[in-house]
Amino acid sequence: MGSADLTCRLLGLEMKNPIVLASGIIGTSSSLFLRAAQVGVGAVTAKSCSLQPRAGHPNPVALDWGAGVINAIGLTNPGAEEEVHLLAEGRRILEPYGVPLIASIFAGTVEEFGQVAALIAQARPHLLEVNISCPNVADEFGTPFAAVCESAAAVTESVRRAVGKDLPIAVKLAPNVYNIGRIAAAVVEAGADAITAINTMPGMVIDAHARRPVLHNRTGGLSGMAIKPIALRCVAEIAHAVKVPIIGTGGVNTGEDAAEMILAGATAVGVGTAVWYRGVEALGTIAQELGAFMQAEGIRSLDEMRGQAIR
Amino acid sequence: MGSADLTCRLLGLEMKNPIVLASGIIGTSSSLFLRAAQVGVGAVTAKSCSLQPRAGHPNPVALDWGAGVINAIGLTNPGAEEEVHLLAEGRRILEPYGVPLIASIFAGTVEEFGQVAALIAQARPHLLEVNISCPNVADEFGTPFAAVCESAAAVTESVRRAVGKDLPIAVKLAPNVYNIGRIAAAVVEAGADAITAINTMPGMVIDAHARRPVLHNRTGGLSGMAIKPIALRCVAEIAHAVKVPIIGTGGVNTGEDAAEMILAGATAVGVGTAVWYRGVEALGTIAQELGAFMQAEGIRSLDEMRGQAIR
Amino acid sequence: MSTMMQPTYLHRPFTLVSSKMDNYRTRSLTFAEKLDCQPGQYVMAWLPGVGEKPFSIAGDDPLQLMVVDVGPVSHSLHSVAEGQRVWIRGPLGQGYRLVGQRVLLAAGGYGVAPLYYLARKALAAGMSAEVCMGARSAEDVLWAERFQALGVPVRVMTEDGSMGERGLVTKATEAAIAAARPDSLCACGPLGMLEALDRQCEQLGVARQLSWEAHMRCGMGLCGSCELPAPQGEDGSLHRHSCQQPGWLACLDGPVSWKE
Amino acid sequence: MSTMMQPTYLHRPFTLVSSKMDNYRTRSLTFAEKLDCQPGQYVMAWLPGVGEKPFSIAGDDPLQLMVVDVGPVSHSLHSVAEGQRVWIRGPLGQGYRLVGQRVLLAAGGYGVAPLYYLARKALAAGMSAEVCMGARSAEDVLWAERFQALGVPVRVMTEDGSMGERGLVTKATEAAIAAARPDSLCACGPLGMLEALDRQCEQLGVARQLSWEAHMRCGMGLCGSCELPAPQGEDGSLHRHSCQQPGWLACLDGPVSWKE
Ligand SMILES: Cc1cc2nc3c(=O)[nH]c(=O)nc-3n(C[C@H](O)[C@H](O)[C@H](O)COP(=O)(O)OP(=O)(O)OC[C@H]3O[C@@H](n4cnc5c(N)ncnc54)[C@H](O)[C@@H]3O)c2cc1C
Ligand SMILES: Cc1cc2nc3c(=O)[nH]c(=O)nc-3n(C[C@H](O)[C@H](O)[C@H](O)COP(=O)(O)OP(=O)(O)OC[C@H]3O[C@@H](n4cnc5c(N)ncnc54)[C@H](O)[C@@H]3O)c2cc1C
Ligand SMILES: Cc1cc2nc3c(=O)[nH]c(=O)nc-3n(C[C@H](O)[C@H](O)[C@H](O)COP(=O)(O)O)c2cc1C
Ligand SMILES: Cc1cc2nc3c(=O)[nH]c(=O)nc-3n(C[C@H](O)[C@H](O)[C@H](O)COP(=O)(O)O)c2cc1C
Ligand code: FES
Ligand code: FES
Repeated sequence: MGSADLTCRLLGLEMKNPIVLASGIIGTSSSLFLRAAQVGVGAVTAKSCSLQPRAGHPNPVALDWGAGVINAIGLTNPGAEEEVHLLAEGRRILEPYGVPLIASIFAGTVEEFGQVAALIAQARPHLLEVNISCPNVADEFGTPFAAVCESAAAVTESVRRAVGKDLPIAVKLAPNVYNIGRIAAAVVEAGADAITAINTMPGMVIDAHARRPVLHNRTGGLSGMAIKPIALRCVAEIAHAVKVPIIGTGGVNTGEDAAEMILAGATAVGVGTAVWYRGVEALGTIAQELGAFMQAEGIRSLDEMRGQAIR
Repeated sequence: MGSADLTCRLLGLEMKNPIVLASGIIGTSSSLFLRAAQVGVGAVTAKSCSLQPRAGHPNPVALDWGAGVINAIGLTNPGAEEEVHLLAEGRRILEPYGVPLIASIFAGTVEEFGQVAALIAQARPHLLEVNISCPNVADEFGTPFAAVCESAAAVTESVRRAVGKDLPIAVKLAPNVYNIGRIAAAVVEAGADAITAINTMPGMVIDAHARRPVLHNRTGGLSGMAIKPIALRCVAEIAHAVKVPIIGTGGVNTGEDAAEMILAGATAVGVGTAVWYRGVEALGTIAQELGAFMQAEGIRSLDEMRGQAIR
Repeated sequence: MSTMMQPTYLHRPFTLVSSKMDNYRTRSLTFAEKLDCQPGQYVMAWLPGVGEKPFSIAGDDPLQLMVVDVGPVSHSLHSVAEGQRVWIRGPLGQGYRLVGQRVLLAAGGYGVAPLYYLARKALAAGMSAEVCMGARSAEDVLWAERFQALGVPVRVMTEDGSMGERGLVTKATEAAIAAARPDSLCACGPLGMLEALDRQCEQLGVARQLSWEAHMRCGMGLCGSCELPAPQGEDGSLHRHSCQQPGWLACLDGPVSWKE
Repeated sequence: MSTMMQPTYLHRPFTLVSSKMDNYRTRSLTFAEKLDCQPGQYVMAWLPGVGEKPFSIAGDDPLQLMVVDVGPVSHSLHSVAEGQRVWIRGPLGQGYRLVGQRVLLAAGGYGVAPLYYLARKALAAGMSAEVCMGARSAEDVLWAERFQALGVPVRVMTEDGSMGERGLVTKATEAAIAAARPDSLCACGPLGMLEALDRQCEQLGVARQLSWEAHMRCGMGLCGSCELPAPQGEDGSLHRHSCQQPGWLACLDGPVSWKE
């Protein structure tokens, strides 16, 4: 009996399996990219970077609250210029493993998104992920770019103009909206080649004894198990709304979770918080478990499964 | 040492403790109201009702997915006319226990909200909760009323006009928005006396072996533990945005959870899914645990705690 | 590294290894897997694309169910082929308690299923058991031979007298109670039968554990749909089952009720 | 009814019952509660409104920490009064393994804390232990008397010779290894000391377990901030610690590394 085929084609990228290290999880150095590759990940996303370096928030920045993790790391990054070197080095190191490198960027204004994108494009990542969950500093309410079709589209256009046609773009959407399908349609219309969904869900963990929020930043982003059903629903809505590939992300801890994501319509599967639950090895183990699941269920390829639960 | 004072004043309602049975959980008959009162709940909310009777969705309608519950009961209810009798009987039965009765309504159009409210007002509930998480059937996209400031306000005004000044109104908000504080401000501006937050978070549970969503309705609402940090963050945002009392609801399972909700700014605390985790008795146990927690922490009254975590 | 939670209340696929006709409209389904549960608890059986309904547990190791073909879900369960899967959520609800030395069982219809499972557990715990069965006619009597094979005495009542004695199951239980007082009577069957047994036990002062069937949707004590309608007395007035609290939920508090 | 999950990684308030000065800038904090953990693991200690930092576990029953006053969080921990609370998240990370019969401990600064806890566990497991301590000066030597009270031989090295022998801790470990070969060397201290011990053990063929200090933020293997910088060789070129993989995370994979 031949084993299940895990190879995954995401736009131009050839991946040996659909598991993608999600942005912001150990994506801060080329040695960490290497480690992810060595344990068998399909592709690696770097931590999101901005024009200027950012130190991030003071501790506590993250904790396990029982059904998942909450974090407010504060988008710590060395700034775009330094990141270009990190990414170039990362690409070189990942090359022999056949593991594509996805860069991730964010900014506070539409124009700045273009600037950061133009800089990062110099490192020639295989895909550029645009993290639009950050607040729009130019909007009077600080409305996140990911919340409104128009601003999500404006950022996408700005990035597309900055990087030209050669670099594919994935736009990363946030779950705290009522119309993620329409937002996906707007960014695809504006030039996105793929969608990553979802980013963390905004939340707050309070310590009753301390009578205050635990995170220094008070609010943070929820990830892990608790958000898996939110992510699956978002991926399903997006898959109904657009035809582009989706990197389905949120709460994937096991191979079966990854299968659910693909059944909901995802082409590739982002994995982040599972590193806490199962160690860095999770990035390879989940792919193996997915293969074993497909084998046991008589599913030969990812294409056979994709979107099957939402037809 | 005197024990902590759990009495709670919510608008005109005098409650012996802040625990409110959330809408849609065992709020379907006067004997179930009675049972909630007998185990020591502070107030009872009836299941949401609509103009016409609704059978709801076929099974599976609910399940425990590990970090919480997902449900798509489908707003089963006997219709407003029948509900008036149920509520009147419920009020009579709850009277001796000093447990206020909160009615809950929903509709598909702004006008219909007014119609249902006018009917239900006949039963003279102590408070009328307006569940606006349902889709706006008059809007071309079926955008939920709870998603947009304007439609949330329009529903509130319609209900206010229908019931006049005597019946206080709480508007129940949904978590899948990026601006719950602004939505709260809009409904308060339009005449809401209180806010209930949150309703369930839309999600989807997929069975990988069956290769389909488990709920017959495919998507459903997440409740229980997984949504507690979402609810706390929403309550905190609302407490920052408006001055009216909040019935903080979502994932409260223990007295400490209830304390967290009050620390985030809630006046009363809705409890739903805990009935599954801990039985109907949870409605009383949580209040007792809250009292014990306050006692141990030297907190004398709910007022002392309210909003302390977000100052 | 944190440990991951094991969701035990999600549906799990169970593989059917045997599907046997018990009578003209009833099948026993036996699965490859076992379930950790108690007699009197139930499971939700889901056939993706068809529906989900509650079924009493007829055996735990391996899982066994008895299904009467009366509508869409039960009919589809009858046509599941051996080797195919059924999705099981549970165990749910509160089962029978093993109390005292002697248990009297009273079964109607598929009510034999949980009671057979209970009989096996009771015997294993060193208790003695006896069963009374009620049915319309001989062809409706289920699993009498399986109880006999356990060494459990069986009294059969049929409405047409085609098997055992003619009459209702209460006649058999009355005789059984008179012959040897049980520490509790455990019953499962249609509403009318349970109400009659309830009254009988109240009169004779016998503790009883009755498994009530209700319209179950969530199975989790949330939706309120499984609250039993208050029964009507002979004079048409509403009264409560002697063994129930107001707002008793069959899915969460039951299906088995307990009254000393 | 389902069982509820018990979140074990949330902060829990621990009540300080004793805060004792160990030297001019170091305190031992003892709490009322115990913690289920292993020697070499650490906790995150949070003072609401101040901050959260990682601390090695100096004892589990009751929980004990040793805190050097060097900055905002450690300073505030010094001023927590007995009866007040400190919020603890953990235990986190991978600790020391108890292997073989003889363990050699090498401590620098607050590194004595986890090693004292380890020594107690090693003795309880029937192993023998010896400790080498390095410090600038006599006043910096910590807990030597506590090790002695356990019956663990202590070799002290000070940079100024004010106590024990003059020199670095590696001199003591070299002598100890020569005198009696340990099954493993367990160390905790500043980066330079660990690197030197690592080289020494490599040369002498001794298995070692080294606890590395890194800039920890999440403590969960997510943020990447605790990756150790690759050490520079004497020729200025970068090389790896012999005991580490690329991308080794002190918070999740460590703080204790293991090399045969
Ligand atoms: C706690 C509990 C345990 C149960 N255990 C079992 C079990 O072990 N075996 C089993 O076969 N069923 C059992 N049931 C009943 C089962 O859940 C379904 O109601 C039944 O299978 C019918 O479902 P359906 O979708 O096939 O048909 P439906 O469309 O739901 O029902 C079809 C018609 O049959 C009627 N009907 C329902 N049940 C019966 C019945 N038992 N006899 C005659 N008419 C009926 C209905 O009222 C309806 O008119 C149990 C129910 C409960 C609440
Ligand atoms: C796994 C691990 C275990 C640890 N165990 C302990 C422990 O048991 N006891 C303990 O006191 N600390 C321990 N630390 C260090 C501790 O986490 C903090 O870094 C330290 O308390 C300083 O925090 P702060 O907020 O007070 O000051 P910061 O503002 O973080 O530091 C103030 C200044 O002191 C320097 N500094 C930090 N630590 C030290 C030090 N130990 N000696 C001299 N200068 C220092 C910093 O580089 C900075 O310049 C451990 C760290 C790790 C990673
Ligand atoms: C600690 C942490 C840091 C993160 N940083 C980023 C980031 O920099 N950019 C980004 O787009 N997403 C970031 N995310 C979100 C993840 O990429 C992912 O979308 C989310 O965590 C859901 O997936 P998971 O449940 O597998 O973790 C971060 C998540 C975590 C937990
Ligand atoms: C089974 C179920 C049915 C519900 N039905 C309603 C409803 O009819 N109207 C409503 O406003 N909210 C309804 N809700 C939402 C709850 O009132 C509550 O807002 C939500 O479940 C979060 O609280 P919890 O985590 O304590 O359950 C329902 C929730 C559940 C689980
Ligand atoms: S079936 Fe929903 S409460 Fe019992
Ligand atoms: S402290 Fe965040 S990865 Fe180690």
